[in-house]
Amino acid sequence: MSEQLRVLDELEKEEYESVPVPFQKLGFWVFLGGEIIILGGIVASAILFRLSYPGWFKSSEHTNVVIASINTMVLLTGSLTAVLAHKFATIRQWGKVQLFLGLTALCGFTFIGIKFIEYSREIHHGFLPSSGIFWMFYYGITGLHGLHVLAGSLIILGVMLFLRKKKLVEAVENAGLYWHFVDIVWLYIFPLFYLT
Amino acid sequence: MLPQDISQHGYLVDRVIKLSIWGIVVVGIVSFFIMFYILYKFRRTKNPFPLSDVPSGLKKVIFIDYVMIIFDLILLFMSTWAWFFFFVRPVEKIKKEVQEKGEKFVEVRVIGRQFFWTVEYPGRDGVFGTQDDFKLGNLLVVPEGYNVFVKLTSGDVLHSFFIPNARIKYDVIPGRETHLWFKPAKVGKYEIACAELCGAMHYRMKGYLVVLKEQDYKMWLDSAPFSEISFDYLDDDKIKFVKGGEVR
Amino acid sequence: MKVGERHEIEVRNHEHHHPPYVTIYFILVFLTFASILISQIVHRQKAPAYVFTISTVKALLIALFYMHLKYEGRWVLAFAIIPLIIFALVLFALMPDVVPYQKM
Amino acid sequence: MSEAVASAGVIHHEETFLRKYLFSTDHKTIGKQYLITGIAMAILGGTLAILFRINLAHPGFLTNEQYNTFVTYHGAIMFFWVAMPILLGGFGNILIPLMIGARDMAFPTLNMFSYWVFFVSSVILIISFFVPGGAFSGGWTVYPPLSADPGRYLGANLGTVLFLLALALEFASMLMGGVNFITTVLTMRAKGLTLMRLPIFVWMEIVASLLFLFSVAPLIAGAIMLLLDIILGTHFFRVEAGKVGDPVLWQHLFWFFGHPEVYVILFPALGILFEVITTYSRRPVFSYKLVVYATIAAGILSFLVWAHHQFVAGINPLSAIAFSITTILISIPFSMTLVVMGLTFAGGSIRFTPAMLFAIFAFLMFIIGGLSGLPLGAVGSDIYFHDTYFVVAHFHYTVFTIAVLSTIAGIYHWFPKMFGRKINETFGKIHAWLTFIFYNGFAFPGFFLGLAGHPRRYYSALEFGYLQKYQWVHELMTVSAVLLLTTQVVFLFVFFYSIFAGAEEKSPNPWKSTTLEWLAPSPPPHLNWGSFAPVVERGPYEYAKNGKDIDYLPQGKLVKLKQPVSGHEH
Repeated sequence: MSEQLRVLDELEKEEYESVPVPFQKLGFWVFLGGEIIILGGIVASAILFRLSYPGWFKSSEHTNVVIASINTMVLLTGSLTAVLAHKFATIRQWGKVQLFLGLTALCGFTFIGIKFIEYSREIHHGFLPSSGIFWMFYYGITGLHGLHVLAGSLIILGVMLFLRKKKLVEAVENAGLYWHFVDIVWLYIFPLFYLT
Repeated sequence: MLPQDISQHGYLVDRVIKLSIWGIVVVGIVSFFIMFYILYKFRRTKNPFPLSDVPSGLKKVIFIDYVMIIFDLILLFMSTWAWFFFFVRPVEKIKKEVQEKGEKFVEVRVIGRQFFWTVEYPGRDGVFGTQDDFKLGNLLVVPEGYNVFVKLTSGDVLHSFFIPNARIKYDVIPGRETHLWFKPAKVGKYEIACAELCGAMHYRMKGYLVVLKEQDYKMWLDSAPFSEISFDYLDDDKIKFVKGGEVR
Repeated sequence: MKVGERHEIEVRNHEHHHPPYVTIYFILVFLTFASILISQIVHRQKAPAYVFTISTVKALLIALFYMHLKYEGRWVLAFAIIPLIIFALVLFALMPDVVPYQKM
Repeated sequence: MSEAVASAGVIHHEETFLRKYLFSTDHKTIGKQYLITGIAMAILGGTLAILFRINLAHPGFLTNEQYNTFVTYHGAIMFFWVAMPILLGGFGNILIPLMIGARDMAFPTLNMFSYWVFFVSSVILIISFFVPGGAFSGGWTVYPPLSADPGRYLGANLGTVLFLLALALEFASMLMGGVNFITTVLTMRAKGLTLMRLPIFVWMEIVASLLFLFSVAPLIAGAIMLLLDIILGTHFFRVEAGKVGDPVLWQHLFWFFGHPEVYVILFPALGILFEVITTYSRRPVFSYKLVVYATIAAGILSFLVWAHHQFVAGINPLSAIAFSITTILISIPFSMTLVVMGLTFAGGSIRFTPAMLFAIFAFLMFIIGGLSGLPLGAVGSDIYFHDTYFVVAHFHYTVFTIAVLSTIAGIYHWFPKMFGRKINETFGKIHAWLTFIFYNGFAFPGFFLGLAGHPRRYYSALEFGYLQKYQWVHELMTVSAVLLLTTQVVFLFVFFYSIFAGAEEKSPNPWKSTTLEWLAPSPPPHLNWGSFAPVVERGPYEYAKNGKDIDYLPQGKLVKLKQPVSGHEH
């Protein structure tokens, strides 16, 4: 030990061995990996039941394609604004970043609002979670997805608000990543419950 | 240790059990002895300084892996054989083979409910859906030497239909129909257990398997309504019957 | 090299290839309408195949360009792909056990 | 050396008690919090076990609802609230940053958050025990329909919901921990610490975290569906007139998680054993590469074996054969790991310290546990052994070894590093021997009960004629179990006594071990390395270089930093 102290040479500052990814991004992708399977698991169950349940078509005709299409558009637009926000973050135009983040969050809340209208219509028509295979998966999955949208919007809102203090490109990017992930999930929910 | 094997094909399972148990006992004892040898030989007091290399004799210990692999392969082969025999062949196929061989068979339905088994018999004509069908609670009476096909369904939760003496067990699942097939080869009265946690009285969910000589079985079928039954080869004197299967 | 510095470099790399986000957006919109249209026209037995293929294309567009997976190294890709493998594993391993028993 | 670091100005930002001990973001404090909480839950789980074991010896001691509840909670607690928090949360948090030469986790706040989520989950679990309607009593595997309609089948609706909620929160906290571990090890290793120079313990923690991350998600999905079943009356897993769900789907989702879960706690335990054994037998690991590759292979295989818990549960018989094959296959990497572990003793000069004794016993018990898995993995014999006491004995030989023997070995080994004090050696040796004897006394007879066809989770063996003659075995097991728990309680007293009043440990490296954590002063200060930074020069296990016991080469050395470090920086 002591002779080690004697041979000590000096370092300018501390450095780490690391894989070539910023740790925030890596950590977030690890988390996303888990998220993918959480939603994947319930979607897989839906697919399994759908393959064996001929009545799926009939039930899925009761869902409203128009509203759902509008919602798809809303989510896609949110994705665009989110990614633009990240673009402007990389070139340090924080004003625009905040603007686009705000738009994204707005899209999120619009989506949830529309979703509520949709739910109320279906419940009014007497389709409850407990009224059939299709409906329990419909409410289970879209509900879970809705929660994710809510979470994503709140994250983006938070990033937008706290951006003023510390300007973090990673934060903007990660929030965007989450949003895109939720968007991709919807891209599969939409045909599963509305189109086919 | 194993309870007496009363089914014609139980030996298939027993063979796998014995092979695996003896195999792991031997491998375990060998590796324990090697370990004790190592621990004793290289203890601090005797061997104050570590060697810079492992004695080549000990390096051969890796052969345990090959032993494991070979043992695994044999085990796999035999166990898959047994499994194939009992469960892989669809029950209709087995039934056809049995008929071709000219063997006799009976069919029963077993419905598991908290916390009792209801056994449905097709009656004398051997077909379900006729009015001579009847139900008994917790009691499965079968003739000796017949092939017994059991249809398992559940009325509420998961159960598991387990006849230790026949070396068979299968889960009883609501919404599905599972099958068992065995061939009792020894008269007597044996126990049926539930091997899947099904609630508070799980440990009391007990049925009886009664294997009768063929003519006794016929006589018993004719002697409806069944009040009770007694044959000298059944260990306890009398077995009471309850119709409708609502016994607790 | 410190994470922060590495990030600066990343940023510079990013500026080089910012894909045409808006164009991609319009492609996505178009595909969405296409899938809706197909689902209305094509026979309902065949429709799912087309529609889900289109969804996959859209998903790929978003993942590759909006989520920058096109530009990521293997460490990030691993955490994006392994879950999909597991999803497929669950799906196909459960098919023989779950599907045949749903008697409606 | 320790004085050197202590004197070299660590930036002491004055912390309030709350900040320092309760809501600390210091990985060591969080690790200790996990450790203590886990130990507290272990006492609870052990007490439950003793209670229902007494009932098995003398039926009527509990009501049968109580019995089922205790069995359920014993299983769940020991898996999720003892083994995981201690091995991942506790040892992982304390050791990973020290072993890789980082100053803290990558996301310290997330780390603190994960502990508090875990704490809340344990509180909810304990609350769920006392709610009206009773606690959940459907077995720790939560099989529906028993759990999907608990109000009807168990009369414990609220209890079940809370139980599931607690589980979900526990998973969430462990997920946060896992994200932290993976990110930290991948991005914050000390200079020169390549992946193939990581201590095996770190490797094991990483593989375990990855397994958990990827396996738990389907179960979370399943848990959501199950909660919907209970609350909204859907029928994902329930079967009633006109409502056809699928109970087997849950079993798949559960065991897809459940089997990797076993390895999630097994791997860190093996890692601890490797650290302990190399240190006290003064030998390098017989084949570092083989262990790492075997671990990864086992990790991958562990995603392909889950259905061996359901051979007779109505799954497709052909896929049952496939799963049987993979199950037997997975015994090969583990047999390799164990052989390597055994050969690590060979040629050393073995010091039988308490940690080493526990490690040796754990190693021997792993052999029994692993081998006894074969009859269960072989589908033919599993027809008979499924859900019998053979299973119980098997997983007690593995899981008890993991959660108790290996853990205590780790505690004895790293106690000086964690608290800067010693535990009495003589006591430790007695503790090890008593634990070993009583443990086998209560676990081994299970194999015979299993051979006799004794089903699991039976309130009493006296109901069945063919089991009555084995009642004495139950009594033997109960006596040993009681003695076992008593031993551990005594140990806990000594443990807490030594934390506060044990003999001071002066040297930072009392066991002359090589890995990085022994370069830090014990207990390490906030930010671990003061104004130094560790630089790694060689692999982790450089013992017995030229046949002299004293000279071992530490994995790295401490290098003075020109710029003093303050706060978490990356």
